[in-house]
Parts: sequence; structure tokens; C-alpha cells
Amino acid sequence: MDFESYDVLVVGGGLAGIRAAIAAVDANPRLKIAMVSKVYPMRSHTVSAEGGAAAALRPEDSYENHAFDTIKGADYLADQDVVEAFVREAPIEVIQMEHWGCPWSRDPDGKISARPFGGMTTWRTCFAADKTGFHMLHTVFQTSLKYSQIHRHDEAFATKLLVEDSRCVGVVAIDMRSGRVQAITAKSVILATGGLGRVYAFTTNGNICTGDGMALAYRAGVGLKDMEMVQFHPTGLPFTGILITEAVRGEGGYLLNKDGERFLKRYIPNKMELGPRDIISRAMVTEFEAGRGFEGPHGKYMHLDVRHLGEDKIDAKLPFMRELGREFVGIDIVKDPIPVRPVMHYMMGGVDADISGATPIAGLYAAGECANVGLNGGNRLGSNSLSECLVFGAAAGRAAAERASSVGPVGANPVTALLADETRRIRSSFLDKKGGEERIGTIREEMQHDMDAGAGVFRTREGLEKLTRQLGALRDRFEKIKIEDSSRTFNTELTAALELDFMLEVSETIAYSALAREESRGAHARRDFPERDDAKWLKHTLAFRTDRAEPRLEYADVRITNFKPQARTY
Amino acid sequence: MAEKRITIRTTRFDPDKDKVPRLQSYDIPFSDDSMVVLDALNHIKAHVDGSLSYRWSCRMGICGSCGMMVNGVPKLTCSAFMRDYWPRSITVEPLQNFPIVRDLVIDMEDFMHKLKSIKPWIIRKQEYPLGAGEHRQTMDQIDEFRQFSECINCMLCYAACPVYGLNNEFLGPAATALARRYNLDSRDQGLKDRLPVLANSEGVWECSFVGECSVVCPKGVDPAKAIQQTKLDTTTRFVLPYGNREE
Amino acid sequence: MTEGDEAEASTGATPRVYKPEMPRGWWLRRRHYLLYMVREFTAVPMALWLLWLLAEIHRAASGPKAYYPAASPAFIVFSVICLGFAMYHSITFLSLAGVIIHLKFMGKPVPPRTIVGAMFGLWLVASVVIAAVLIGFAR
Amino acid sequence: MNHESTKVPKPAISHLIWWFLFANGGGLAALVLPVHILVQGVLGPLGVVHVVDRNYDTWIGILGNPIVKLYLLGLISLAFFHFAHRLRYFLVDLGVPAARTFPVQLIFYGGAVVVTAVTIWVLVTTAPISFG
Ligand SMILES: Cc1cc2nc3c(=O)[nH]c(=O)nc-3n(C[C@H](O)[C@H](O)[C@H](O)COP(=O)(O)OP(=O)(O)OC[C@H]3O[C@@H](n4cnc5c(N)ncnc54)[C@H](O)[C@@H]3O)c2cc1C
Ligand code: SF4
Ligand code: F3S
Ligand code: FES
Repeated sequence: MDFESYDVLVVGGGLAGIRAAIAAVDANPRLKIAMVSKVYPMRSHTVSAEGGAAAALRPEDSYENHAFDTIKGADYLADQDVVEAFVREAPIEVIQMEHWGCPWSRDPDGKISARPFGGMTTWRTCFAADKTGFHMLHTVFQTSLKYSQIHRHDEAFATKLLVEDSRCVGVVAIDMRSGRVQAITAKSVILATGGLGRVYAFTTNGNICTGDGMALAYRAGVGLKDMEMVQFHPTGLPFTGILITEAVRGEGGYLLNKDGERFLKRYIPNKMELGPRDIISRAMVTEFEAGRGFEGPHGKYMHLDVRHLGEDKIDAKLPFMRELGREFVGIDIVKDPIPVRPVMHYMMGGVDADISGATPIAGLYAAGECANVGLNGGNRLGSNSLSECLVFGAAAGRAAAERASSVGPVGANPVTALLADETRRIRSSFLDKKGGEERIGTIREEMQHDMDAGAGVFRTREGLEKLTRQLGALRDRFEKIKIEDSSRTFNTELTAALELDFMLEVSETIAYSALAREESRGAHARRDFPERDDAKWLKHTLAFRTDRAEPRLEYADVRITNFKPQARTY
Repeated sequence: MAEKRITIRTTRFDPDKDKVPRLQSYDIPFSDDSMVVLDALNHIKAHVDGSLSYRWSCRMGICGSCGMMVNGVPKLTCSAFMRDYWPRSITVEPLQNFPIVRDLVIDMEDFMHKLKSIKPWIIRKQEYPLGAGEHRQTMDQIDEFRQFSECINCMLCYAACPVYGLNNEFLGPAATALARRYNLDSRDQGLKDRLPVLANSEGVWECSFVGECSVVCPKGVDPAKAIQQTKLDTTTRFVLPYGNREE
Repeated sequence: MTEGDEAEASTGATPRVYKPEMPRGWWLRRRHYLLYMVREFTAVPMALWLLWLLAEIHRAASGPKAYYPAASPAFIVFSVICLGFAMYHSITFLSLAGVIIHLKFMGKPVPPRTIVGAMFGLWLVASVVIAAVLIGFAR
Repeated sequence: MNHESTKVPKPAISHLIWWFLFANGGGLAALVLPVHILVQGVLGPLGVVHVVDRNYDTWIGILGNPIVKLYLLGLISLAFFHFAHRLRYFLVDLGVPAARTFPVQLIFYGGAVVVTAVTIWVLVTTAPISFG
């Protein structure tokens, strides 16, 4: 049996994945690149990023400032060499996007404009109105269409990494149209599968953000780094969790409690609304607990008020927010305050990768939100992620191309056997499973609610222990799922089950990593250990898969270069 | 108060079993005024019938994957509120004018080819070096093409366009709007490369200006305008002496 | 053969799809479509009326004795109907043309509403001039 | 439906010309036809106002004017290119895909050419050119 064979295989068609594919072609135009994505690339969740992409482009800014803001924002859990490389590359990548046609908003002199963002000490967030991710994704995707070397496999769902002799040689993927289980091999494989927000109930992330790439790497033996670091964004719309971008605060919006008071003055007086996300989210929850939040049908909330900015500025800088307010809340943000509450938003943790995206497994790379290259540490600053996708997507693409240009082709034998194993697994554990009684939807919802409750903005030992037990029980129940859909064509119940399988696995790494870290750092706030503890915990968590539910945790040093850890006050 | 309920009928089609699509009815609770049609489908899939297949992701009207016919009108189901239909029942069908792959899932490969055919990337006679920094572009210059750059590829316009329904070879609304997005971009010099596709016999000429594409577009793109402007520009280029200017 | 092969062999070729046919009466299904079809249909009455005009011109060739202008009630009814369609054509055509024409004035794009307004103004002027000629040269 | 390989697309000049004539004919008809119908088809026959074509002398007089001749030629000819184009697409819309084929194009646009020729003949033969 033959299978499709490439030089470089990119799993994921979001900003990181597409950037990687183009970088690989640029590095060596003779390479044959495959891009596998479970949705059409322009549907990837990058599309919903609103606020902007950070790059120190302006003359008054400097690499040092961007690096320091990032490291401090990360609560010193960032690898500083990585941050320093990142801040230098980000402006180049933003300009590259401009050359590819991204409609960046401009200053009157025609240069790329910037806006202030949380935790950034100067204006360095480049934006395309408030649809930055949308424009960036469509720009790279449409640009990628000109490269005949990039072969897309749209709506193909990767279920397993092909690893032989600790060398990654491809993936097994289900072609959703035909239901075909196929092996796609390559000399280098890049994971760029995005985030895992859907393990929580209340999240800004879309349906496809199920942590697949993290689970794939985890199963292949790669460690997941800093999984306890989950970012909660202060301003999500109640009920849907749709994000109201930080740019709303960047442009001058106020956060008000039910007494009409800008309560942040009690928590972060020097930065107020422009503080980093972890601190503001905690402030909001604290206010809720003190009874100073509004009560609504969908829980407590605060007001985000932009009325004083005026219609012209709102329409110029935040048109999509007005659209969202109108469409999803039935308010006009020019006239009404926006109801918001903290919402799970971003995963700092991810597949352990180095500065070029390389993982400990030869031939396997990771980039974008699914990776942890050491940039974001304990808390990502808003707008660093889109730039991260560009910088580290490109780096991974180049590294993967370099490897693909030098190593020999992938042999057929082990692949055939691995494919057979995986096909059998999909059959017996999912499609042909008999006598199951558990609904996927039920288990998923329970997992999401347990995660919200146990691994939210504030955490405790009891809560996390309870969470690990709950997740364990859900895992047992997952063994007894029933799949009603027997069709081979576009079987979304099968993919939902595979995703749930992935999500249960990554949830456990979050719970166990959080339980072990007995301090408060960045987004990880333990009520029982409210202080940061550099002596014991200035280190990365690495979770490795074991035969039991509980991962084996190891720790790695944080690389410090120029910025000595200090108290994180704003 | 008794729980409100609502009847949802959806298209079911499994090419392995069915020759033609059929409608299936579900009676589900309408528990919250903020519910959208997509929430109803998700409720069905999670709690009633796991085999219902459809596409969705962002649930915030930006990924473009959840387009379906809702009571005969092309809509993004994540932005179509149930309260606007209740107590009437809701019929959800796959976007019309497209081949049906499965249940509510359409085949949009045709568009993917068309998108590529209009060369939706910046074309320059001479590559602008990265080291030279960004092109200068004013907000007025961006306003020239902005609306056409807001297309989310949701295919509602193709579902609304009878000309596309009658002749699938027609390049169609969104692809033309995107071509125009690049043609109007001050950084682009690719008009001549795109004209052959835009102005061939299956290109803009096929459009008889039904205009429904722009009516249903959820992002205010106005593809009908893009098409007619392309017709106008193309003819002036060829017919009028001063029209054939160098871009 | 391995199991992997089997999975593939059993699914094989291009997946089947259902290709719906466009029903003949598609234009009756939505008000907009119907209005569109009416708009397209305006060509028929307008053409008939212009053919009548051509005949009227032609009949003037047969000399003063044989020339008598049409004045039957049937002709008037026919004209009224044609007038309705012609008006519909004018309104739709001028609005649509106004929307697609893109003009710039001092570097700023002229808003479509202004252009549509100008179109309707032009229509009025043309009508007045032609009416003046048709009536003014009569005896 | 595979657009990748088969034919190399090129701008369709004939379509361009037909559309150009269609657009201009439609515009001209939109601007002037209603008033013609109103005055010559309704008000004149009803006797509300005096109209040139009610009376042989005035009618032949004005038809002798070369500007009027040119105007009428332009109006009728362009309008018929407009009608031809619209009706062809109208047939397509009614589910007659054959209306898209070359022979039908020949019939419709050919028809407009014939009407143009007839109009020229009528205008030339009707009233000798005079400036009175
Ligand atoms: C609402 C929202 C707003 C945001 N705003 C900002 C912002 O303003 N600034 C900023 O810097 N960051 C922002 N972020 C974060 C940022 O958008 C994301 O971190 C980033 O887009 C992730 O990109 P990615 O390429 O890694 O993944 P994604 O864009 O999520 O792409 C993942 C890709 O992987 C594919 N994939 C996943 N699993 C599989 C599988 N099993 N098989 C095959 N393919 C698979 C998917 O199909 C998809 O193509 C925001 C995030 C959200 C949710
Ligand atoms: S033009 Fe509008 S309707 Fe058409 S695909 Fe784009 S966004 Fe959707
Ligand atoms: S609906 Fe179709 S016919 Fe033209 S104006 Fe829009 S593409
Ligand atoms: S789910 Fe993304 S547009 Fe509706």
C-alpha cells in the first residue's frame, strides 16, 4: 500500500502553520510540503483574534523594552534568550505580513500604526482595525495559494504521530470527506494545531480548539511544558464567552463595577485598565466575591464602558466590537456599556520545543499556541501571540526544511504497520464499538464544568485534587462511550470523540501540573500559596505521559540572561 | 412557567445510505433568549442525535463555516437568533446551489479553486525588498478596498445567487470581490494578471445583477458592487482611449 | 493486506455527493427574486413600445393622406402598461448604476447617494427637455 | 469543475462589447423612454396636450431634422442591444441554458443589428433631411 510522502508536513492551517509552510518553501523551494488541517485553513481559530500583533517598530520603542515587558508579564517564567530573539524578529515578520498585503491600520504618514495593550509600556500593538487575526490569517492563507509546493489536505483530522526509533516520520489522518484513514509521511513534521480552550466551558476559543497537537505529542512521548499556566481574559461576553478585545481598554475603555467605580484603582493603580490580564481577571473575581459585580442571568459581570470615546473613534478603531455588541448582546456600544466577565482565553503551556521549534523527538517541531518555546512563561501579554505564531512558525518552517533537505526518505515498512495499528484502534475504540452508553456530549460538558470549577482563575489544593478525581472518573466513563454515527462520510461524531479523548488527556496535565506548583505565579494563582516562590519554583513544569492517568512531572530551569527576577508590581 | 420548546427540522443525508436528502424533526427546549440556531444544532448533537453533521467553529460570525439555509434564507447559524423565529418552527438546510456532502455539510471545493484562480495575493512587477520597510499606505487608500477585504468566505452569497445556481462555472460574488480587493490595493500591480479570469466568459459578464449576494452577505462586503465595478472598469479600459492606462 | 489497506479499499474513489437541481420556479420563492425577474422582463414591453414608435415613424412616409396617429383606447392602455414597466426600469437601473459608479471629487470618493441623486436629477432634466420638444413643436 | 488545468482563460471581448452596449442602452432608455411613452403614448392620444406626432406636418417636420434622426437611431438601436442582452439572460434564468450558446447569441444580438438596420432605413426613407 502506498501513502502520500512529503518532505515537510505541517499539521495545522492557522497562522503558525501557514507561516511555517511558506518559510519551508522559502528555505528550499525544491521541497514538497503538505499542510493537513481539520478545517479549511481560513476557518482556523486565528481568525477570531481581534486586538493586534506586538512588534517594536516605532522609533521610541526598543527591543529591550519589549523584552522586559514580556518577561515581567510572564512573571519571570519566560526563557529570556527566546524572548530576546523573538522581539528582534517580530518587526521583520510584521513587515513581511505588510508586503503580503495585510491591511494594517496606518498612521497619517502611511506607516503601520500601533495601539497600547495590557502590560506593554508603550504603543507597540500593530492592528488591522479590530479584526487583526482575521486579516492576518486570510493574508497568509491567500498568499500561500501562490506556492505550488504546498499541497493542502483540508478537512483531514490527524489522529496519531508516526514515530519510529524516536524519529517522527508523519501522521495518520482521517480524510473527513471519504472517511479514509491514511498515512501521510514526511521527513519533518511541524505541529501547529493551536490551543485547547474547549476543555473549559466558558472560553473565548472556538469549537476546534481541543488541544489535539498537544495530546498527539504527549502520546508520542514529548513533555508538555507549563500546562498549569492558563490565561483568563478579563473581558468575555457572558453566556457565549465571545471575546471583547483588550484593544477596547487599549483605546481607553473603563472597567466599572456595579457602583460605577473604576475598581482597578484598588488593585493596579498605575496601569489601571492597561494592566496585564492575570491581574485584572483576579481583581474582577475578587470584586465579584465582595459583592460588587452586576448580577445577570448568565452570572456575575462588570461593565466595560467606551461611551466616552465617541462614535467616530469606535467606528474607526473598534468596528467589529460594535458589530459583536449589536449581533450578540443587542446593545450599541456607543450608547451602552458592555457586560463582561473573565473567560478562559489562552494556553501558555504546550509542547516542549526549543527556539527553533524542535522537540526532543527528531523530526518533530511545534509552533504557535500548541507549542511552548518558553516565550510566554506564566502569563502571555496580549498581542504577543500572533507575533509568536509568525516568528516561531517561520523558525520551525526553516528548521524543518533544513532537516528535510539533509535526511533520507522515510521507509515504508514501519509506516504500514503503524497505520494498520491506528486504523484498528479507530475501529475498535470508536467506530465499531458496541454496547456503549455514555454520550460524548455529556462527558464533554462535565469535563468543561469541572475544569471551570477546579482550574479557574483561583486554585486550591482541594479543588485541584477533586478535579483530578473527576477527570479520572470521566476517563473511565469515556471507555464506555457510544457513537451513533456509523457513516464514513464527514463523521463529526467520530472526530468529536477523538477530540474529547485528546481533551481529557490534556486536562489531566493541567490539573496535575497545577496541583504540583505550590506557589502563585502569573496566571497560576493558588489561594493556599498566594506568594511567588523563586527559590523553589522558578522552573518549568514538564508533564510526561505514563501508563496511569497521572503524568510524571519533571522540572527544567528557566533561562535567565539580562533580566533578574524582581517583584512583579505595576 | 412551562419550558418553551421549538421544533427544528434539519436536512439529513448520508451518501452511504440515502439517495436523496430528507428532513428530520427534533423538538428541543428553547431555554434562553440568547440561543442561536447553531446552539440548537449543538444541543441536538450533544443530547439527542450525535450523528447530525455540520460545520462550525468560532460561533462569533468570523470563521465563516456555519452558513446554512435557515427557513430558506442563507444565514450564519451562529448569528441567527432563535427568538426571531419562535414560536414558528425552524428548517435548517445546507446552503443551496452546492453539492451536499453529508447532512448540512456542503462541498465548497469549487470555490477553493475559484479563489486560487483570481490570484488573491499581492502581485508586483518588482519585489519590494523586506529591508525597505513597509509600503506607505494611507487610511484613504485602505478605504478603497477595505469592504472587499472583509469577506469571510462563508458562501452565503453563492447560495443566494441564482446565476451560480444555474451555472456553477460562474466565477461568482465572493471570488470577484476578493479579486477587486487586490486590484484596488495601492500595493498591488496584478490587475493585468487577474483580468483574464475576471473578464472571461464565465467571469463577471455572467452576473445579471440579481443583487441578492449583497443582501445576504453578513459582513457588508457588497460583492454585487465589486462585480459591476469590474465590468465597468474592464469596459472602460478597452473601449475608452484613456481607459487603457498602465496600473 | 493489512487492516489499513482494507479501510482504504472499502472507501475508495471520490466521495459521492448529492447535487440538487435548481427548480424552474426558483424566482417565485423569494420576493427579491420576483422583483428581479420583473426588472428583467421590462425589456419586453419597452421593446414593443419602441417598435410601435418605429412603425409610427415609418407610417409618416406614406404621405399626409394615409397618416393617422394611433389613438384607440387599446393603444392607450398598452402605453400605460409600458409606461409602468419603463418607470420600473428607470428607477432600478438608475439606482443600481448610481451605486456602482465610483467617482472621486478632490481625492474623496463621492458617496453613492449623491451619484444616485444626480442620476435622478438627470432623468428629470432629460424628461423635461424631451417633453418640451415633443409638445413645443406641436401645433 | 476543475478549473486548474484545462483552459487558459482570457478576457471575452465580445461579452465586453455586448455588456457595454447593454449598459448604455439601458441607461439611455432609463433616462428618456418614460417621457416618450407618457407624452406620445398617453397624453397625446388622450388629447391632454398637443404632441408633434399627432399631426402629419409637425411630425414629418421634426423627423426631417438630422439631430432628431440621430437621436432616434441611437435610442432605438442601443435600447435594442439592451433588450437583446436582458432577454437572453431572462431565458437563462427561466431555465433555458441554451440561451447562453453562440447560435442564440447570434439570434439575439443579430436581432438588435437587424432592428438597427431597419431603423436606419426607416429614418432615411421617411422624411428628407431638412432644417425647417
Ligand atoms: C478570541 C481570541 C482573540 C485573540 N486575540 C489575540 C490578539 O489580539 N493578539 C494576539 O496576539 N493573540 C490573540 N489571540 C491568540 C491567538 O489568536 C492564538 O494564539 C493564535 O491565533 C493561535 O494560532 P495557531 O496557528 O497556533 O492555531 P490556530 O489558528 O488555532 O490553528 C490551528 C490549526 O490546527 C488545525 N488542527 C488542530 N487539530 C488538528 C488535527 N487533529 N488534525 C489536523 N489539523 C488540526 C486546525 O484545523 C487549525 O488549522 C486570540 C485568541 C482568541 C481565541
Ligand atoms: S462576500 Fe459576503 S456572503 Fe460572500 S462569502 Fe464573502 S462574506 Fe460571505
Ligand atoms: S446574486 Fe448573483 S447575479 Fe450577480 S449581483 Fe450577485 S452575483
Ligand atoms: S461559527 Fe464561525 S461564522 Fe458561525
